[in-house]
Parts: sequence; structure tokens; C-alpha cells
Amino acid sequence: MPESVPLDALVGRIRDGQSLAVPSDVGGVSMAATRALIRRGVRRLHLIGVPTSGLQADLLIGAGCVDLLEASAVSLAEHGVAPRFTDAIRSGAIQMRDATCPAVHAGLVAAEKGVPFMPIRGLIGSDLLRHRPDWQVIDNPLAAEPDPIVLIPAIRPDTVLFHAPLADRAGNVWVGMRRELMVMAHAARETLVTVERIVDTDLLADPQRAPAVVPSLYVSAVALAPKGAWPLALHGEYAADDECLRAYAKAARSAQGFRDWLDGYLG
Amino acid sequence: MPESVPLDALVGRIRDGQSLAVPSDVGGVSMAATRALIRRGVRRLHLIGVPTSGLQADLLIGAGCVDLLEASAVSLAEHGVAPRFTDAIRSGAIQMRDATCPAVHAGLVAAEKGVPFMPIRGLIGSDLLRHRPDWQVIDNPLAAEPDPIVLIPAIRPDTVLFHAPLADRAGNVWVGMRRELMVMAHAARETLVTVERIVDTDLLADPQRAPAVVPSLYVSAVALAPKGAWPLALHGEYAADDECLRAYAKAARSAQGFRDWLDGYLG
Amino acid sequence: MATLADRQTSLFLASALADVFRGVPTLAIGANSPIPAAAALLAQHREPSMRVSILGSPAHNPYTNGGGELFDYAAEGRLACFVLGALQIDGAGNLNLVSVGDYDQPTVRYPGSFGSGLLYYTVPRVVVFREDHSPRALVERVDFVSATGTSPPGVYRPGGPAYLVTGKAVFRFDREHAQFALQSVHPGHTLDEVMAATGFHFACADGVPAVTALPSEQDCRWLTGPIADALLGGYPEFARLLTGD
Amino acid sequence: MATLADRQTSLFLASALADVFRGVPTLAIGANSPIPAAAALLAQHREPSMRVSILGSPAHNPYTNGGGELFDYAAEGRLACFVLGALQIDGAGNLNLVSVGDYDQPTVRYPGSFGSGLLYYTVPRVVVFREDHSPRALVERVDFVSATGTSPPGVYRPGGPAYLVTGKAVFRFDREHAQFALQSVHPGHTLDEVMAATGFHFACADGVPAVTALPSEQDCRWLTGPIADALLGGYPEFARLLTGD
Repeated sequence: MPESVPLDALVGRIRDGQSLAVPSDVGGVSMAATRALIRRGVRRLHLIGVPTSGLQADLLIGAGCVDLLEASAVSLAEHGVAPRFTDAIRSGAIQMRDATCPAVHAGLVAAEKGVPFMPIRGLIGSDLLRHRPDWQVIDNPLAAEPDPIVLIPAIRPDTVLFHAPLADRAGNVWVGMRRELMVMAHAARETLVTVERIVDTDLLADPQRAPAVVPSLYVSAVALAPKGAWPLALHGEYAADDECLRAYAKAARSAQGFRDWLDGYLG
Repeated sequence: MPESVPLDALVGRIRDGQSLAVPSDVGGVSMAATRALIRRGVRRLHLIGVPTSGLQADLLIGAGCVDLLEASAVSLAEHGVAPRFTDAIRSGAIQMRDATCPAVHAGLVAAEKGVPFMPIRGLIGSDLLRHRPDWQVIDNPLAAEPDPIVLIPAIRPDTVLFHAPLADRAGNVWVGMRRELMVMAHAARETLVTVERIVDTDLLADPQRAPAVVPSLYVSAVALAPKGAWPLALHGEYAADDECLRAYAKAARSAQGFRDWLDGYLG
Repeated sequence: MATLADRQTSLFLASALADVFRGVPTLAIGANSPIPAAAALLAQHREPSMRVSILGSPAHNPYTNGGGELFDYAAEGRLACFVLGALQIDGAGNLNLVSVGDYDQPTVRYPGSFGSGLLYYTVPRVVVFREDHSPRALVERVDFVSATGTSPPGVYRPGGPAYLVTGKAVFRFDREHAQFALQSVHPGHTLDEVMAATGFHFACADGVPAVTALPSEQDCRWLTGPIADALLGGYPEFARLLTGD
Repeated sequence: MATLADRQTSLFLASALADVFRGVPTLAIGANSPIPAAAALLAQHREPSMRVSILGSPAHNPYTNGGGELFDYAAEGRLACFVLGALQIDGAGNLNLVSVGDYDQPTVRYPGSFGSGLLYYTVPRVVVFREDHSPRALVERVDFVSATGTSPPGVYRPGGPAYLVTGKAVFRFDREHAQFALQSVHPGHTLDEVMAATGFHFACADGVPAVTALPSEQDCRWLTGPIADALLGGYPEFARLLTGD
């Protein structure tokens, strides 16, 4: 049974050099834990955006926490490019594994199902495929005619980290419509969750909520972090803080502007 | 947008010779539609139990509706063997494709994801595999060492038929904890659903219910059928009618006993 | 600051996109795409049976199986039409959403390929939308292929580009010859201007090219009324631009 | 009609099964398995940190991803222990849940293989449970292999049989030699009786075999109290048998 722990104890489970999978900016990002990770000075992360990332990746990259990034895209959406990401790619400061959204999902589904790979349509002939030696083209063994198809290896992250609306005392976490968070939890070795609220009732005993609950079986630790996605949105809870994001997009264009902004954000 | 239709119109969409996938006896079986199908005299079905079947398969087999059965098991659970199934296997009246539960799920997931196959662990060396020429062993192309693994071809049923607690007027169907029903609907060409109740609200607009809703995108028709799983259980709604099932298990030991029971059941 | 011209351009492009969505049973729009989202709702107003989903807009998002569902839906062949943007588009229909220059040391880096690696291959009618019609965007050969315009025989390829809509023109994609063909030039632009601004060769019928249709009055009423209202949640600034507030 | 003997047998077998569940972090019980379900709850009473799931019992079912989740959970290596029944078990640990005689024209047909085709290969400690200890059930060679007892080198095989519990004895499975070894004989039974009733060869230490432990008084209080209560929903008749009502 997972414990409810302080935020610093939660991020203390993430070790330097590990693979860390995180949702997209609209999918329940634990910015509270991201701040704690940066404060702690985590290093050499293999960050996986499921299937994309944004502010979170940009902060971790800018703060020097990331060695390797795997994602289908990194951007600040309506606020433009992710400046620290773009800069790090151009300077070669991080290694990039470009993906396409369904390939990231496929790799996680393979891990969830305990199989070494999942097939996926598309990708044939692309440079995406050419730059991913871990993705392999085979001839579909079940087809009568030649039929090349790509196999995506299982993505089993050391840690999955996300923010959700609520958990119960037993560590069951309600994710609502963000079903990809459940796939991520199933796929990962450790799942760390920050939540807006911890309730005293059993979420699995609620016939309405239970179908959208990540059972505590898969949850390693939960930390309470109200407004934990800020300045990003948490679906059904609060909208993004567009003013803050706009300010970030502007400040982070330079390394110094980024550092100043980060100092303020870390508080 | 699917229509809410009378039960006979719903089963009228299922044509002789089609593949028809149905849930296990505890998973929301549309016994109301099963009765209507038998009354109509459907023939030559390729019935797929997801991943098992029970009373429903036994009735359809006993009534001569089934040519081919694909399932991991067919039984009446605590009421013993499924007598018409057992008799049909021994007499060769139906063709059987023995499966194992996760292989049925894997085939449906492959169809859901639009890929031709899914890998699955296990099965190597078994007679299950030997009797399934459609299942194929390959050497895992991503492994450094030889690693035989089974590929299960996609199962894309012509029709999926099940019973659920509720739908809305737009054809969105709430399946609660029976997530396999959602996979089935995603995998099938047509999804036909009977429900206990049709509500006037939009199920997708309800943040509690929506995560467990099969969107109308995947639903071909809905028919109202209160107590539509009887004498089987519908989770969260009513328990199985054990007396009725016990009577069935006894009567159906003989072909004549089955016919008499069926006449009474069809009413 | 938004101007009247921006508003007219948005109404026009939404209408031009809605024209090439015509007749599809199902249509999805990705996140962060205000003009395509407006166009999709316009197409649905014109054809109410059309099933439209707009990612990032809860009211127009019928998916309940998480972020992967759209791709499953497309891979199954259930999605008839999708809109993709790109950093570069070339004459063979290849898309680049990644970078300009050497991949390992790019001069320009874009966010990345998003879902194009699957959607461009599986959705029968992909509409490529790039407002910037310039030799920088429409190139002879893309620097990085996020997704190919066509595939050799034997490759599973039910989908691909069908139209390219820019700020100056509409092209159809001819799969057999793997090239774009000019369909219409937007009002106020000329064939010469389009040719000069296009970095790739395209097919073009003889004579004066057709002119892209303007939105009807009914279209404008829908776009500035119920559609602007519907977009207020996901795209508040764009919705205000449409209404002229 | 249930008798006192049935009740004693159920309590005893639940305890014998709970003994072989000892120390596992996670344990799942399939549907329609009353004695294993009671045994699992007993094991959890003995070791409260054990995570137990009982299919068909909503109160003990922690899965939220549909009928396929248990198999995913097992294939991932998260499930440490599972109980499988069978029509026939042979000396090499092969299981038959399908039929006796020719597969196409069987003399006996059973429901089918259920999840054995994956669970037997991926769950490290599978406990095979068959109350009927007879040459009909424990055979030299099964007529149909639902799942093999062992796999050749190079086959991914983290799981397999660990124990066989019957109405007369408990066997351990020796994977290296692909055979069962007698661990204990139940009180009231003898080694000779076990040998005569077992259709396959098994290893057996010299001397008088160990006797399977009886349930403790605490075990019986748990089984006839809170465990019977917990099983009332899924197994009402069995729960009443345990309480003696």
C-alpha cells in the first residue's frame, strides 16, 4: 500500500539517470514535483513526454536535469516554441529521440501488457524511423502478401510522475478522462502522484468513480499538492495561468531570462 | 448517430453467417437480444466469447444458431458444464477454436488499434497453439537472443452485442467497470447494445460517468430492454437468477429437456 | 493586435478549409489549431451529420479512452479527415514538422512530428494547412521527413495528403503522380504570385485558375455566432477575433 | 447436502493452500473457486501486507481496466501467485483443461483453458489445485496440453507450477527435473494410498512423509468468521458451509 508522503519524499524516489515519463501539458503535469526535483538538482534524466511535453520539459532541460528526451513534440502550445528545448537541441546539450504520438502510446501499451513490442501502422519511409534504430521494420508474418510494418519496443519507465484531482487514503488515484495516465501507471516500475485532494472514502467502492481510478496496486507514493499543476491547467479543476505562461515564454528566450524566471518560480 | 430501436430491429442487423462477439456471463450479456435472435432463427454464427461464454453460447448452440465457436471456455460456472456446448463438441455439431483468455483480449486490442496482430507471452509448446494455425510463433525481432513469441491476429467481429446499465438519447453507453466492453466496441464493425434505461442527459457531459462511456461514435444501435441480462446478473443492477440457471443446467442435459426449457424461456 | 483584415482572413480560411472537408463522415482537429477548428464546426453546420472532434475542446471531444484513442480510431480507418500543419511541405507531399538543416545540428527546430507519423498514413483525406505560403514553407524537398507524401506499392497506405490550403491558394494532391495540382487561387492573389511563392513544381491547368470561393453570408453568420461561442472555451482570443469584439 | 466432513475438509484445504501461498506479495484467485478464495483471504489474515484479488468478488477486485487487466498484470510480472485447476495434471506438470480422448471427438469435454495459456507461463508461483486425487485426474500424460509444465531453454518462462494441492497430499514441483516431489500427506491418508491414487511418477524422500499441517484455531476463527462473511457475496452456499449455518 502506498503511503501519502511529503512532496520532497516523493521526488526523493526519483534518482539521477532514471527514465521519467510525464504526461503532456494538458494531461495532468505535476509542476509541484517538477519544482521540487529542480530544487533537489536531479541530473541525467531520460525524460519521456507522453506523447509530448511542454513547460515541464523546458524547465527540466533549462535547469540542466535532462540528458535524453524522448517525445513526439515539445512546445508551449499557443505560447510558441519551448525556448530551452529548442536551444538545447541546437546546441547539442541534450540527446533527442523524436517520436510520433501513437508510437509513444504503443510502447507504453506494450509495457502494460508485458510484451516486448507493439506493431504500429505508418512511419515507413520517414526520417523519424531512420533516426530510431530501436524501431524495427518487419514483414507482417500473418499477411499473404509482403506487408512491412514497424515494431515499437516496450517503454517501461523507471518512474511515471503526474498530477491528478484526487486520491484516497489507500493510494487509489482518480484520473477521470486522462486514461493515458492509467496506461502510464501500468507500464512503469514506479508511479508517483501528486493530487489536489486526498479523500477519506474508498474510491474503488464508488461505482461512478471507480472505473477511472488507478488502483493503489500500481501507485508507489502519493503527495498532497494543491494547485500542483500550476501554471498549467488541470482538467475539471482549473485553467492554465496564461499570463504566467506568456511571461515564461518571453523570459526563457535567453538563458539568463530563464534563470531569473526559474528563481522566481522556485520561490 | 445511432438510433434507439425496437429489440427486433436491433437483432435484425445481425445477419446469418456473421461473426458475433459477446461478453462472458458476468460481463453484461444481452439475453433479451439472444432470445430475439433465436426466435428469428439466426443461423451459421461465428460466435466469439470474450473471453468466455456460458448460458448465451449454450442457448445459441442448442438452438442451432452456431457453426463456429471461439472462446477460452464455455461453462455455467457454479451450475456446471454447459450441456449443449459439451454435446455439440462431442457430436461434432460445431467447430471449436479453443483460446486462452488473454489471447482473445489481445486479438480485440489489435483490432481496436488497427494493427494486424498483437504479441502475447505464454502458449509455446501447448496444444492450444498447435490447434490454432492462425496463431503464429515468430522469433522476437527486437531480442538479442532467440526468443520465440506468439502473434495473435486481430479479431474484428462483424458485430458486438452486449447489455449495459444505461445509454443516453445520443447513443452513448455507460459500461462502468466492464472496460472490455469498450475494447469490444472499438474492435467491432457494428456494436449493438441493449440497456436497462435510456436517460435524457448527455452521459459524456457528466465528468463522473464520462470516463466509462462508450461514445456513440462506436455504437450502431441501442434498444431498451429492462432486465435484459436475465437470468444472468448485471453488475450493480441485479444478481443472477440462480434458481432459473439451476433449472436450465438440469433440463438442458437432454436435447428434449433443452427444447422444452427454451420454449418456456422464449415465451 | 487583431485587425479587420485578420478577421476577414480567418473567416475566409475557415470557409476554404470547410470546402475541402465536404462530404466526410468523420473529421478531427488537433490541439492548438483555431482556424481548422472553426472550419470543422462550419463544415458541420453545413452538413449536420458530420461527426467532428476537436482535441482540447471538451465539448467537442467524444473520446473516452485517453490520449491514444484518436490514433487507434484513425488506424482502424474510422477517421475520414484530419488537418496537419508543417514547418515544410514539399512537392511530393512529404511533411517536415521537425527541423531545418542537419537533424543533429539544426538551424531551426520545431516542436516535433506529433501524430503525423501515423495519421498521414492512415487518414484518407489529410488536409495540409499552412497559412505562410512562401518558398521557405513550400520547398522542393523537405529537410526532414516526418511523414512521406506517398508510399511504394506493398506498403499499407490508405491515407495521405488530399489538399494543401495556404494563405494564397488551394492545391489538390494527385497520389498517382505524387504531386500537387493547383485547384484555386484565393481572391486578391494571382497565379504568378503563387508560382513565385511556391518552392516546388505543381501541376496547373491551362488558362486562368479558379478563384477560391468566399464564405457565404450564412457561413459568416455561423462563424461569428454559434461557432465563435463554441470556441470561446478553447480559443478565447480567436473567438473574440471572429466576433469582432 | 453439506456435512460436517465437508466443512472440515474445506477448512483444512483452505489452510493447506494458504500454507503454500506464504510470503507472496500479490496473489489472485480466478472465478468460481470458493476454497482457493477462502485460502487467499486466510493467507492475507496471516500476512496483512499481502495484496489479494478475487475475481468475481467486487470487494476483492482491485482492477479497473476490464477483463484483460489480470493477464496484463501477470504478464508484466506483477502477480506472484495464482491458483489453477485442471481436468488432468501430468507428472511433467502439464495441465489439461480441455478434453479427454481425441481433441476432435472427445469422450469428456471440459469448459476450456481459461487464462492458463498465459498465467501458467508468467506467474512465478502457480498452485495447481485439484481436490479429486485419482489416477483419472493425475495422469502419466495429459490428453491435451492447455499449458506446459516447463519450457525448453530460450523460451520466456518466468512462471510455472510450484505446488500441487489435492484432497490427499501436497506436492512441490521441481522445475529442474520437471517433476513433482511429495511434500506432505494429509492427515488420515497414507503414502501407499497417495501412490496408488497418483497416475504419474513423483519424487519422494525416504521414510515416513511429513503430514500436512492442520489449520490453527486462529485460522478456523478467521475462516468461519470474517472470511465467511467476506465470501457471502460471491459464494453464499460456501460461506454458509464455513460458518456451519
